[in-house]
Amino acid sequence: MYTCGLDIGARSTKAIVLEDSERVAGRGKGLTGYKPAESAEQAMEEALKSAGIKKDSLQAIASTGYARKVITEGTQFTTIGAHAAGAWRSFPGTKNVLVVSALTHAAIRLDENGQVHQFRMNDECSTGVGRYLERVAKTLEIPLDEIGQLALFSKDPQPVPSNCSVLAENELLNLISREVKPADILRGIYDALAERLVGLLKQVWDENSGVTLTGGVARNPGMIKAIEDIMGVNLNVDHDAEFAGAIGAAILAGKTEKKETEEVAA
Amino acid sequence: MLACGIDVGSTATKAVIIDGNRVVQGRGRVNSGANLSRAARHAFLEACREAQCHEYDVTYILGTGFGRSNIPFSHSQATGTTCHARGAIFRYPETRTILDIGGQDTVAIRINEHGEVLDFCINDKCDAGNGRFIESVADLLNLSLSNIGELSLKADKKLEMANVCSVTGEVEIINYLEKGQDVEDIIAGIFATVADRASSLVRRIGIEEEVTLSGGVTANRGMVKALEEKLGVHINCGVDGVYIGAHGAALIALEKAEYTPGGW
Amino acid sequence: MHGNLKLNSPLLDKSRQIIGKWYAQGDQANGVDRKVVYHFQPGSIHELLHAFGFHVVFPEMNSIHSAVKKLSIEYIHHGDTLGFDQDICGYVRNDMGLMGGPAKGKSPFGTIPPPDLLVLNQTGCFTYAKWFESLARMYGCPLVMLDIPYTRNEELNASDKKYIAGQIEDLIKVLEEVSGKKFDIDILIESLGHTRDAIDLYLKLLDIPKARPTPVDGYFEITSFMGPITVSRGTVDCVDYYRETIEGIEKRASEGRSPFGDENFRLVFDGPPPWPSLKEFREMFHKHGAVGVAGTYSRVTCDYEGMETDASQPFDFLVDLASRSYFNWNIEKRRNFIHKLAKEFDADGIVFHSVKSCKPYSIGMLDSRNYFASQTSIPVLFLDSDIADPRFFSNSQIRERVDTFMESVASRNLRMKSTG
Amino acid sequence: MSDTEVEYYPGGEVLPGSYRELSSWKEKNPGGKIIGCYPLYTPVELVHAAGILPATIAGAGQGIHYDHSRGSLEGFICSIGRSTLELNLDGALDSLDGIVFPSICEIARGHSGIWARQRPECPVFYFNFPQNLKSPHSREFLQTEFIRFREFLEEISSSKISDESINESIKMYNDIRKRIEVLNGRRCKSPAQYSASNLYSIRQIGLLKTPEEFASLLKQEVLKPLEEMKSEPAYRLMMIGAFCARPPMELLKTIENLGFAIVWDDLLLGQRWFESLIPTDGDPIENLTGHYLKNSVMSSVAHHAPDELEEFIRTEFGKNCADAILLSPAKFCHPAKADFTWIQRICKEQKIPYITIEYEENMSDFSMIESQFETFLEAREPSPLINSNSGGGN
Repeated sequence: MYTCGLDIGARSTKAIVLEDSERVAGRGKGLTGYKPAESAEQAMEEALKSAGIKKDSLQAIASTGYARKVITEGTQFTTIGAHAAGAWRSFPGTKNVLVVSALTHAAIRLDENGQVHQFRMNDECSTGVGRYLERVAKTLEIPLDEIGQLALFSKDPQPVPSNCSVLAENELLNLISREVKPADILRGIYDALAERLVGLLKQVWDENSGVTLTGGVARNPGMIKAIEDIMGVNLNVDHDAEFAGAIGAAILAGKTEKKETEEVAA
Repeated sequence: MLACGIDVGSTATKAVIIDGNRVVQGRGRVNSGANLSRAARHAFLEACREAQCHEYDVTYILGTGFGRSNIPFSHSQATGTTCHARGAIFRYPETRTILDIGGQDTVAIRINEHGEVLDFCINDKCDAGNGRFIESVADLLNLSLSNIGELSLKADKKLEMANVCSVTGEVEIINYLEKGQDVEDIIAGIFATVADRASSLVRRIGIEEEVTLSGGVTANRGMVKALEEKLGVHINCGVDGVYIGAHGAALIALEKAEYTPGGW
Repeated sequence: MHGNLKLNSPLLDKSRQIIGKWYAQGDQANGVDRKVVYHFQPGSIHELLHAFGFHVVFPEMNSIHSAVKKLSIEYIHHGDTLGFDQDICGYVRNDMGLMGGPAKGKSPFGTIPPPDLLVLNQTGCFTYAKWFESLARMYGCPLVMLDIPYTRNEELNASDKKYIAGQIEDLIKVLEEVSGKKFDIDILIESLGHTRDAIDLYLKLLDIPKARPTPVDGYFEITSFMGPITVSRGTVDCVDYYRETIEGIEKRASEGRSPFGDENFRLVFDGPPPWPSLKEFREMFHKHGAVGVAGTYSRVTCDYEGMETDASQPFDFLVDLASRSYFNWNIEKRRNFIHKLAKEFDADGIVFHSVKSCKPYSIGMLDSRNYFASQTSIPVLFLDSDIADPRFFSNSQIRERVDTFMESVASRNLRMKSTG
Repeated sequence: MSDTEVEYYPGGEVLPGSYRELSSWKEKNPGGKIIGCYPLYTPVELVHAAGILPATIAGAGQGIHYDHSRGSLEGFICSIGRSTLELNLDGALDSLDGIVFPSICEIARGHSGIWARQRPECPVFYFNFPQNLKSPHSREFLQTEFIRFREFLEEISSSKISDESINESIKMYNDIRKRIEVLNGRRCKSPAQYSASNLYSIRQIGLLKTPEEFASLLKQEVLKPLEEMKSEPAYRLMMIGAFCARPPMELLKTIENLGFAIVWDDLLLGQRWFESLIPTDGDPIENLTGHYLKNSVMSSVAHHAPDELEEFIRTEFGKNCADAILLSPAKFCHPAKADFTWIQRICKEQKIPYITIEYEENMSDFSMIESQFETFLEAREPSPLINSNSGGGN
């Protein structure tokens, strides 16, 4: 059985084709831009192509993410529900999930069945972690996928203490004008972001269980290291962490489909 | 004699070289990036190239903008506000109000007929980053910066942002997109919002005509139109408005060079 | 180059000693030998609490010291974890994080003993009530309120004063109960005698910057001389401290050296200092040769100016002490006062420092700024950051504003000189 | 006063244009005076008794831009503070002959000073309600405040206010509060037929109308038959925190459309500040004073002993058969937020599910909020992943 999960985020749109609610058969990704429906269509096509199947082989489609409502097909799930399901698939038994995306972040506490037990979303004034990192990369003139790595080389991290991305950008400019090394700036930025995220997580977390990181920022080594340093534990990060929402949606789509089939059969 | 002003802004670094008759001889503009002294040097050399002069021909160099202390080869510095005032009054002798929409800050400046700063107002902390907000929105919508100004002119309506904050403003944009709103209307709304913030700063110091706009947004027709609508007055605005600060700095540099016996 | 003000002067060491002694008393007070009362600084009447032998803790002081020692962010994070929203005053989040977080009141600058009683003198700030309600929940200790009405007109009216006096009477009963001691008015009167002496000296200190050039910075330096009158008013130590401080400053003046090099600009400050970034903030002004000559913050505990009561009428004196905090004043009274300071201290400009945490202090500042900009010829500068949360101090932004302001004041002064 | 048909505002919301009604009221009532009342409770009884129309300044809802006010208010000020100044500077409140700010928070208080400078011709009264409700001395103090306010009003109306007329006004407002209580009860009992948003829109009409008109409107509403039964709500919410600035109607509708019913709220709390009736005989000032000290509703703007809050949450939650608590402070409303730290803790202890949202008067983006409620539903309803019930919430 194939199902497709679409995660239409503020920044990028991800599509996953899942085989039997478990194996990732195909992936697709692109910027959301100002035509989210078209971007979703393209991402899905890419995922179908890489899975080597046609759209009519899909049993179910589900969408999640910020702009999920532009998708009229299939079912819809909230970002938190989808990420929880995606995280649970990669790390069964994980109780704590931290979702870090372009505009929002959230801490989720799961119960022993992988069900959302509690969650906290970012407050308004700390919106935009991923977007902020993008702008940092741009200002520093370093490719986005390299800043995380670069931060690991910091010898003298410079604090960039701010909850707010606007103020943090000003602080960034201040550090640039003080001619601080980019690696040290970046490490400082990751430390500040990590504090923000861990603060949110601690409001809901189960300290006896591991923490799973998902979302667009999840694969960023600088981010992972900074959180790990504060928490003193290793994070669960799947190589598909960025696709966790789409994977979760695909899983949930499969379950809904299954249930409906059962209902019809009954 | 040649004098140069270098304006190291948060987004772009600009340089203007003038001669002893205050005529612009060369201009340079580069991205500021992460190395401000390099940016300053590049902008300066670009201006020298255009002026067809050797860098040693420039008698006096004055730095301005937020990175003004990062220009190791400058002779002195002045803040952006002072330089904008000088640059604006030189270009538009009747101007009394200047609005500088920069990357980091928006500043409204009231000046007298000599170009001296009488009062100024800078945006609230929470209102920060107007210039960069526009840039960031273009990026989010996957559009080029030069496109969005023109696009906004095609709008049927303006979807203004309720949010003060430019970061949460992006959340609102996504929400509009999800509801299927036209991108033109969204952009027009963003310009109206930025114009709204800027005009409230101008009102705080009191609008006195003529009003001059400076900064990178001068090249953005949609933004200029939105500002004129909000302020209800004509705005002096040239496409090279981004150089006003550097130009003002060059004018001050020339004075300093003239007043300092035997050069600097 | 302008002279760098050395804040490690002997004058400050003495202030540190007094504060250190006060923290040490806190360390010793264990709730059995010596009971602990929490109380707020603005409108503090700690002389009355001392008369019952209480050790008095000022929770804002915890937060100020955390900020100055660069610890606030750590405590604020703990406060966040306890669920205090970031729109709540940073002092509260810091203090809650310090007291209710893993530190449990133990900090590098001293151990804060838990309270036996909370005397909530609510003057000017509504958050104070919430702060003490939170502490009362945390420690399960009694809370007694002393509600100070707002200064709606020029002065409090008779009914306001009667209300305060009545509550003080009731407070005495509670204090007797909790301390197990009878109220001894003689102890109070003696202590209030020292208070009066300290006040007179303090007022003299505030006036010194009227001199041109001033031998003391009336904002940055005097702010750091405020500790003793805040925590140890009513003691001989406090009186001695101000006597010695004034002598020290007079000596500085007689030696003809100004700690600031050229005194290019004289500024009046409204608002509390940004504690976590105090030094950076100060240097932004001093590098221009701009000195503070007066500030409203030195009147935040109480505006002693023109206060006529003394130890001979102890209760009237207490009512005055309780009700004359600057930030319990209406906006017009504040505006007039700032104007008066600007004139009396011959200021070149007014700096408004608005802080997100302290709404009672900051609201109206922007409006007052507009008033001065439009109705007077005094240059004004508006800055915003915070008193506790370092994340709200945007260094580059503030520096840019200060530089611009000083440049425009300089050109204005030049213009005024040339036109006579 | 006869019962008259009262027109609804379009959409049942007070918007910037609604304040124009005040000018037309003045045209119809030559010589009539209007006093603006900042939320929450101000002694409207005295205003009405003075023959003056008490108009609640209840913000401007969605669609207002803070063009003029931004330059006068710092960044951390809540939306009701901003919109009030905006309306004032924009001329929407020109018909006011005076304004009264009650002592609810620093913003209201500071605003009284800003108003005094911006509108010198429109006198301001800052009503200093005591915070120390338990003190025996607060009675005399509050009584003096009432007397001062009476004098302030007498100055504006240029006539004396008699005790009898105050007692008559108290009766009028008792009546209004009683009817609101009835409607609240109806909403709690059958939220599927009588929604919170419906009630909210009716009560907003009362903000700018004469009490006579409002009372008669409420009477009509009480007599109205219940709507047809919609499907039963999935969850019954107790909504706490929106007591001052008005959340947009769309916020309530968004929540209701997702299958939630708001069975208790503190919206427009000033309108129902007293849950019991104020005595209508004897010295009205004494009665008002006594009633304020003893029978004011629980709110974040007054000091309460710590256990009173716990008690209040527990009782109301049980009494209204609520399933969850919706904590909805206005952005920057620190009195509400400070209490919420503890309400959240109570919820955790009592295993009461809760959701926290933040609103502003002129917000237009409800997607974040919607998403929270959807997640709340997903986590509880028998959806694919989920099969057991759980406590907690956001």
